Amino acid sequence: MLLNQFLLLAAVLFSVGVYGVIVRRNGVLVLMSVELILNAVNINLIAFSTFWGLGGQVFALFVIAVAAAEVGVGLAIVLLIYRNRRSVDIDQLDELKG
Amino acid sequence: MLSLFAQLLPGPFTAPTIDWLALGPEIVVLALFVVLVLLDSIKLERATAFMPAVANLGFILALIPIIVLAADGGDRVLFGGSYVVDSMALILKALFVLSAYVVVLLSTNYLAEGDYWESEFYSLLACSVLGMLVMASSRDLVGIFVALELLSIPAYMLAGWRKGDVRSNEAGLKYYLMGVFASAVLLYGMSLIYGVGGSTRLDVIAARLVEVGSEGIPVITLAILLTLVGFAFKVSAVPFHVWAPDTYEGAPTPVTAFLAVASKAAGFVALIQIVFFCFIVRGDIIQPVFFVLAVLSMTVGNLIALRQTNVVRMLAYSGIAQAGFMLAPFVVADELPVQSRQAVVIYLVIYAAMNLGAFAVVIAVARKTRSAEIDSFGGLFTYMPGLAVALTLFLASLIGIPPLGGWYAKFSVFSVLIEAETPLGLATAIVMAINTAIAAYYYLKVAKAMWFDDAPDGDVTPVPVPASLNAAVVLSLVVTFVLGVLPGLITNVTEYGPLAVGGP
Amino acid sequence: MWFFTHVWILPAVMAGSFLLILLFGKRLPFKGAEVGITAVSICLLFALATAFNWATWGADSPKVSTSAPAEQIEAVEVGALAEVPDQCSRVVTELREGEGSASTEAAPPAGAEVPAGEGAAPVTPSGTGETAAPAMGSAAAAGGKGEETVTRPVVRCAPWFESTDALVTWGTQIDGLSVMMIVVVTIISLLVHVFSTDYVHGDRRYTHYFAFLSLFTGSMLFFVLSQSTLQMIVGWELVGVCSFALIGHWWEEKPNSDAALKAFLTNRVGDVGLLVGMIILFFAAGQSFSIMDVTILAQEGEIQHVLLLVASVCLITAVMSKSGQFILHTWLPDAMAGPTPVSALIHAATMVVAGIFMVARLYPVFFEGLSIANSSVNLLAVVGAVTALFGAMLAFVQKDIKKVLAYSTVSQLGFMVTSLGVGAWTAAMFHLFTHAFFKACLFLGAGSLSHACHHSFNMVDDMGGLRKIMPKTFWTYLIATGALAGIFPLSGFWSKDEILAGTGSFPGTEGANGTYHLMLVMLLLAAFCTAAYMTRTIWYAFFGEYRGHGHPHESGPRITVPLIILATLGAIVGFLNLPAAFDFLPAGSLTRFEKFVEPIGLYFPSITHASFNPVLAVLSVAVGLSGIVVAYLYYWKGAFKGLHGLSERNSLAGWGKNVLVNKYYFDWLYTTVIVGFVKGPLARASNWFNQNVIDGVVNGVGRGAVGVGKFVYDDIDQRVVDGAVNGAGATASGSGGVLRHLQTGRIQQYTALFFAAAAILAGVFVLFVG
Amino acid sequence: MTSLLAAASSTSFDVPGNVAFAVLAVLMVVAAIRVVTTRNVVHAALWLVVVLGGNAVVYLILQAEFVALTQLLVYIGAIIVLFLFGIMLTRAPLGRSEDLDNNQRWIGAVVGVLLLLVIGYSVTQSWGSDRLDFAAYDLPQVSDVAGTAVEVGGSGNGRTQALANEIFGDYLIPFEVVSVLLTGALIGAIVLARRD
Repeated sequence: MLLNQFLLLAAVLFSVGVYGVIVRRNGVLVLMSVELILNAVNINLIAFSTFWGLGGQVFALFVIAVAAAEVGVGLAIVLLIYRNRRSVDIDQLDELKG
Repeated sequence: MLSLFAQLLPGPFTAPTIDWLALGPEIVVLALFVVLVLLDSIKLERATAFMPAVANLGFILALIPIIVLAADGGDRVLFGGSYVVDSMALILKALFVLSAYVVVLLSTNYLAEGDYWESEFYSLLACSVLGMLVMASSRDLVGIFVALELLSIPAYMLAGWRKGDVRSNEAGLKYYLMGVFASAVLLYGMSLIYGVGGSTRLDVIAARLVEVGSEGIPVITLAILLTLVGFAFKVSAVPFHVWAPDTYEGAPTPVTAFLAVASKAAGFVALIQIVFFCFIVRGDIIQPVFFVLAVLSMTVGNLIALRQTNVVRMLAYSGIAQAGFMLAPFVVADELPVQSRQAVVIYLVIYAAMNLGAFAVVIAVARKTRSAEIDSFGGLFTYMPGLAVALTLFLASLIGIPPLGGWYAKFSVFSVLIEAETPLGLATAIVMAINTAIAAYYYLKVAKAMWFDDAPDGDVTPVPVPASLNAAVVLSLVVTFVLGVLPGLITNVTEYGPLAVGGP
Repeated sequence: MWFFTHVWILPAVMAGSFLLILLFGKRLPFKGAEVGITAVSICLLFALATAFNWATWGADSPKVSTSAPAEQIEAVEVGALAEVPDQCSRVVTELREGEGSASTEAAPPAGAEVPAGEGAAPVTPSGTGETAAPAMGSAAAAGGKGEETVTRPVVRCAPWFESTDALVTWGTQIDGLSVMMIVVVTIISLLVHVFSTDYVHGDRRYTHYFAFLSLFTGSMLFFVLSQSTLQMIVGWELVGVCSFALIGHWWEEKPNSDAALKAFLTNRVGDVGLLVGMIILFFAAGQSFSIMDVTILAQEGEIQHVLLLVASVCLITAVMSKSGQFILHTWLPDAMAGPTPVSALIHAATMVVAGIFMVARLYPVFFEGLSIANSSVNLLAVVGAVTALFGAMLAFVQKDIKKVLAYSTVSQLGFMVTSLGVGAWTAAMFHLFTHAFFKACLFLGAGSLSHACHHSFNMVDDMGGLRKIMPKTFWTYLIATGALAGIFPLSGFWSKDEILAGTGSFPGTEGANGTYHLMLVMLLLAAFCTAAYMTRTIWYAFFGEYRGHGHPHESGPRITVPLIILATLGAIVGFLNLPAAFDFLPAGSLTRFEKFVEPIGLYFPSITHASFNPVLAVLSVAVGLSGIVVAYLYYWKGAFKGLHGLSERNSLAGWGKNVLVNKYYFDWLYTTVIVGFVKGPLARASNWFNQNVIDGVVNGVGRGAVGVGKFVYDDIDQRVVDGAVNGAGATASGSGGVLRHLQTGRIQQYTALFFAAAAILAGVFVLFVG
Repeated sequence: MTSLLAAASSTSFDVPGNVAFAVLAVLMVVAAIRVVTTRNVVHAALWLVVVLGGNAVVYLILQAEFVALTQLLVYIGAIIVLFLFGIMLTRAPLGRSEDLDNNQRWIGAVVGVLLLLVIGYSVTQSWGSDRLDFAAYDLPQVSDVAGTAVEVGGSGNGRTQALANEIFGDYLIPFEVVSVLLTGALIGAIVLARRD
C-alpha cells in the first residue's frame, strides 16, 4: 500500500472539514466539522509513524486528548450562548464589530 | 555506558532522570493551581477574599526558582533535548510570571465588584500561565502544541467570563472558534513536518531539513506555511487577526490585558521556538512569509486603528500593528539569528510593560466612566491628573518617544533589519518607518482627549483608585521608564549564546 | 578644562530645576519662577566661563602649516584629538594606535594638558597663534602658505548600554560649535525667563509653565552637547515633547491644542527620517553611535558615498520638519498659538535651530554625501533657498504680527540651510548666532505690544501709532528690524553678507566652496522681501492711528530690560566676525567667531571661506534699503497708488494674494488632500466601488441570467454583497475606513477569511517558492 | 490480524488490501460529506460516528492498535455522546431543518477545493511512490541525544509497551500538561455551563 493513499484521504477529510466550519451555522455542527479536521491530522500522523517510529502515535494520542478538552469547552461556551440568546446560530452574533 | 544501554532496551521501564530544579517555576505555578482549586472546594467562607492574595503570592514565589536558575547559570537540557531551560527561557518565564502578577492586580477589584467566579478565574489564569512556562522551554512539536493548548483553552473561557453579558459570550465564542481552527491548521502543518522530519524534536527536524535540501519538495513549504498560519492567529497577525478586536472589546478588560500581553507574548515565544530552532534552515520560505505577515499587520493594524473610537479596540488594533513590528525581525531571522531573536525578546518585554500599564489606566478610568470610549477620557487631567500623566507616558512609549521604553524596542528592530542588508529586511524597515509615523496619530488622539477636551458630562469628581490598580500602574511605569533610560539592563540579559541550530 | 569636562552639569541643573519646580513650585513665594531663573543664571555663568576657557584653550592648540606634507598634518590632527578618550570613539583610538606604531616622529603625547604634535618639524610650538589668525581664512583658500590652528575637541562619555555588537555611550562633546550653542541657549533662555515673569503673570498654570521652560532649556542643552547620535535623537525628541507641552500651554482654546498636535505630528514625519538616517550612519560607521566616529569616517572617505547620500537625504527630511523648511514648514506659524516668550525661545534658540545644529554637527556627512564642495546645486541648498524666498513672501500677507515673525523665521532658517548647503558653514553658524538675538528681540517686542494691546496680535486691526506710547519697545523693535533687514552695521548685515558671499557666484568673490548662482539670486530676492515686510509691520504697529481698544501703555521693566539687552546684542554681535579684509583694524578683532567656532581637524571638512567683497556688501545693503524704501513709499507716502487695492481689482493679483493668504495651499494640501484622501475619498471610493461596481456587476449578472442565474443571484449577489459589503457598509456609512469593512463581526466570515487566506498563501507559496 | 496485514502490505500488488481500503475510504469520504451537508443535526452526529469508526479501522490497517482503541473509547464513547448532549441541551431541531447552512456555501466550496488541490499536489509531489513498510515498527528506534537513530533489537509485540515508554519518558512533560489541561477545562466548562 502506498503512503499517499492515506495522505490523500486525510487531505479530503481536512478539506471537507474546512468546508463545514465555513458553511455550518449551528455551533455544534461547526464543532463536528473541527473533529473531521483533527481526524485528518491523526491519519497523517499515524501514516507517517510507519516510517518514523512511535513518535507519531504519541502525537496522535495527545491530539485525541486535547480534542476531547476542546470539545468540552466548546460545548460549554455554546451552551452559555444558547442560555443568553436562545439560539446557537453563530452567524447571528455580531454585537462586536468594526 | 551500561546504564545507557539499559535505558535504550525495550523492556522494563526506566524512569527518566528529572532535574527538578529546572522545573521549579512550573512546579510552583502548578502548586498554585492546586492550592486555588483546593481552597475553593473546601469552601472556606472567606476564601474568596484571599484568592487574589494567594494568586499574587504564588506568582511571586514562582520568581524564586527562576532567579535561582538564572543565578546558577548554564543551560539545562531535559528529556533528551525536548525541554531546555536556558537564559532566554528564563527571561520569558519571568516575563510571563510578572505579567500574570500584574493581571491579578488588575483583576482584583474588577472581579470582586462584578461578583464573578473569582477562585476559578485565578485557577484558570494559573493554568494558562503554566502553559506559557512550558512553552518557553519546549523544543518539541508535541510539547509546543500541548503548551499552546494549555495556555489557550483557559483563555477562551476567561474571555467569556462575564456570563450574563452577551458581548462577553460572543467574545469567548469568537476567540474559541478561531482558536480551534487555528490549532487545526497548525496541527495539520505539524503532522506534515513530522512526515518530513521524522521526529517531533525540533533539532532533529532541522537536521533533516538541511539534509533534504530545498529543491522540489513542495510539502515542506506547505508544512511550514500551515504551521506559521496557526501561530499567526495567536499573535493576531493580519490576515489572521479578525478575532482580536472583537474579543478584546467583549472580554472582561483584565482578561483583555492578559490576552493582549501574555497570550500574545506566548504566541511569539512559540514562533521563536519553531522558527529559530527549526525553520531557520529554510530562510527562502520564512523570509517572504514573515515579510507578508509583518508588513500587512503593521499597515492594516495602524490604518484601522486610526478610525477607532473605543480605547480598548484602538489598543487591540495598535496591538496588531505592534505585532507587525515584532514579526519584522523574523524577516531576517536566518541572516542574523542571534540579534533578531534578541530584538523580538526585547520588544516583547517592553511591549508587555507599556501595554499592561495602558490597560491598568483604562480599567481605573472605566471604574468612573463605565466606558472605554475615547470621548469618555475627556478632561481626565483635570480630575485624575496622575492617571492622565501615566497614560500619556504609556502612549508616548507606544509611539516610541525616548526616553521611554518603546523607542528602544523599535530601535532594536530597526537596527537588526538594516544590519541584515537583505532586500526584504530593508523593505520591511521602510514600511515600518512609515507606520511609526502614522501610529503617533491615534495614540495622540487619546492624549489630546485627556489633556485638552472637557469631561463629557461635566462630572469631574475623582473616584478612588484601588491600591492594586495603583500598584499595577506604578510597576508598569517604572519598568517602562527604566528600560527606556537604561536599555542596557535588558540587552545584557538577552545576550544568549549561539543557537542550537545555526543559520544555513 | 574643568568646565569642558563638567559641562554635563548644565542639563543636569535644568533637569533638577524642572523637578524642583514641578514638585515644590506652587509652595514657593514666586511660584517656581525663582528656581528657573536661578538655574538658568547658573547655566549662563557656566556657559560664559566655558566660552572664555574655550578662547584660551584655542590659543594653546597645536598649529600646523598648511603646506606641510599630508602625513604631518594628519599626525597633528590626530594628536589634537588627545581629549577624546578611548571608549568614546573607536576610530580615534585606532588612529592613535596606528599613529603610535607607524610614525613615531609625530606621535602625540598622551598627556591631556600638553598640546599635541610638538615633535613635528613644521609645526610651530603653541602660543604663537595670534598673529596667524587673521590671514588664516584667505591663506587656506589660496592653498598655500600659512598656519591653521587645529581644534582640540574635548569629549567625555559614560557607557549607556551595550547592544549586541556595540557599546553605546552618552556624554558631552565640547568644541566651538557646542560652546557657541550653549551660550546662545542660556542667554536667550534667561531673558525669556525674566520676560515671562511679567508676561504670564497670574496665569493659572504659571508654575507648570516655568517647569516646562526649564525642561525645554535643559533638553536643548542636552541635545547640543550630544556625544553620540543616539543621544541626539533622545534630545531631539525631548525638545519636541517640551514644545508640544508649551505650544499647547493654553489648551482650553481648541486652536492651541490643535496647533500643538500639528507641531508634534509634522515633526513625527521628520523623526522617521532622523531615525533611519542615524541608523544608516550607525552601520556605516561600523556600528558606532559616536559622533566623532561618524564624522571622522565620513570626512576621511571611509564610508561609501551612496550611504552618505541616503543618510543625508533622510536627515534633511528631519531638518525640514524640525527647522520648518519648505514643504514641512506648516506647523511653525501655527505654533504661534503658544505664549509669546515660548515662541521667542522656540524660534531663536531651541526647537527650530535643532535641525540646523544637527546638520552643522554632522557636517562631513552632508559635505561628502551631497558633494557640496564641487557642485552648483544640491538638495540642502535648494530646500533652503526655496524656503528663504517663499517664507519671506508669505510674511507679506499676514495680519498677525507673530505670524509675520514666524514666516520670517522660516525664511531666515532657509538662509542658514542654504548657507550650509553651499558650504559656508561658518556663515550659517554666524547667522544662527546673530539671528538668535534680533529674532528673540522681535518676538519679545511683539509680546510687549500685545501685552499693551489687550493680548491681540492683529497689527492691522488692533495696533497702530504705538511709537509715541511705547518708545522703548519701538526703538528696540526698530533696531532688531534693521538687523533682520541686513542694514549696515547691525549684526544681520555681517552674517547675511557672509552667506551671500558664500554662494560663491558673485563676480569677484573668491574662495567659496562651489558656485551656486541660483541660490544667490533667490537669497537676494528674499532679502529684499525681508526688508519690505518688516517695514510693513513697523508701519502697522507703530505708525498711523491707534486702531485698538482701551489705552495701551509701555510695558514694565521686566519686559523692557530684556528687550534692550537683546537689541543691544543684536546690534553689536556682528562685529565678532569682521571679515579678514578689514586688515586696517587690530588683528585681534578680525574673524573671531570663525576662529573659535569653526572646527579644523580630522572630524570636520576642510571648507574654504569666501573673501569679503565690498561690491556685494554694498549691493546687499542696497537691496535691503530698497525694500525699506519701497515699503516706506507704499505705506507712508501712499506711493504706487495703482497698487493699493490691486488685489481687489486685478484678478491675477487677487489670485496671487489668495495663494499667499492661503499659504500656498499647503495646509489645504495636507489636511484636505492627503489626510482627507485617506479618511474620506479613499473610504468613499471603496464604498462607491462596493456599491456601484460590485453591485452593478452582480446585479447585471443576476438579472441577465435568470435560468442559470438563480444560483448566481442567491449565492453571489445576496451573499457576497449582502454579507461582505452591506453589513460593513451600513456600519461605516460613508465614514469608515475601507479596511474596517473586513471586521463585520460575523464569525463565519472571519472563518472564511481565515481559511481563504491560509489557502491562498499556501497556494502561492507552494507554486512560487517551493 | 496485524501480522496478516503486515504480510499483505509487503507484497508488491496487494489487491484485497487496496480494495478494502478503497471501500473504506469512499465510505469515510461520503460520511464526512454528509456530516457537513445533511439537513438533520442528529444525522450529522451519526454520520460523524461512521467517519470516526472508519478512522479507527485506518489506524488498524496502519498497525496502530493502541491508538485505534483509544479512538473508539474517546471519540465514539465520549465525544459523540457530548455532541448528542449538546444537541439536546441546545434544543436543536431533531428533524430536517433548512437553515443549517449560512449563505457562503460557494466560498466554503472554493476554499475547500483550493486546499485539497494544494495539499494533494504537494503530497503527491513529495511522496508519490513511497510504500508503507512498517520497518520502523519492527525495529523500534530510539533516538540518542544527538538525534541519530540507534537500532536496538525487539519484536512488534512490545509495541504498546514501547509506546508507554515513550509517553512516560521523553513525552512526560506534555503528558502532565495534558492532565492539567483536562482539569482546567473541566473547571472552566462547569463554571460556564452551569446556571448561576
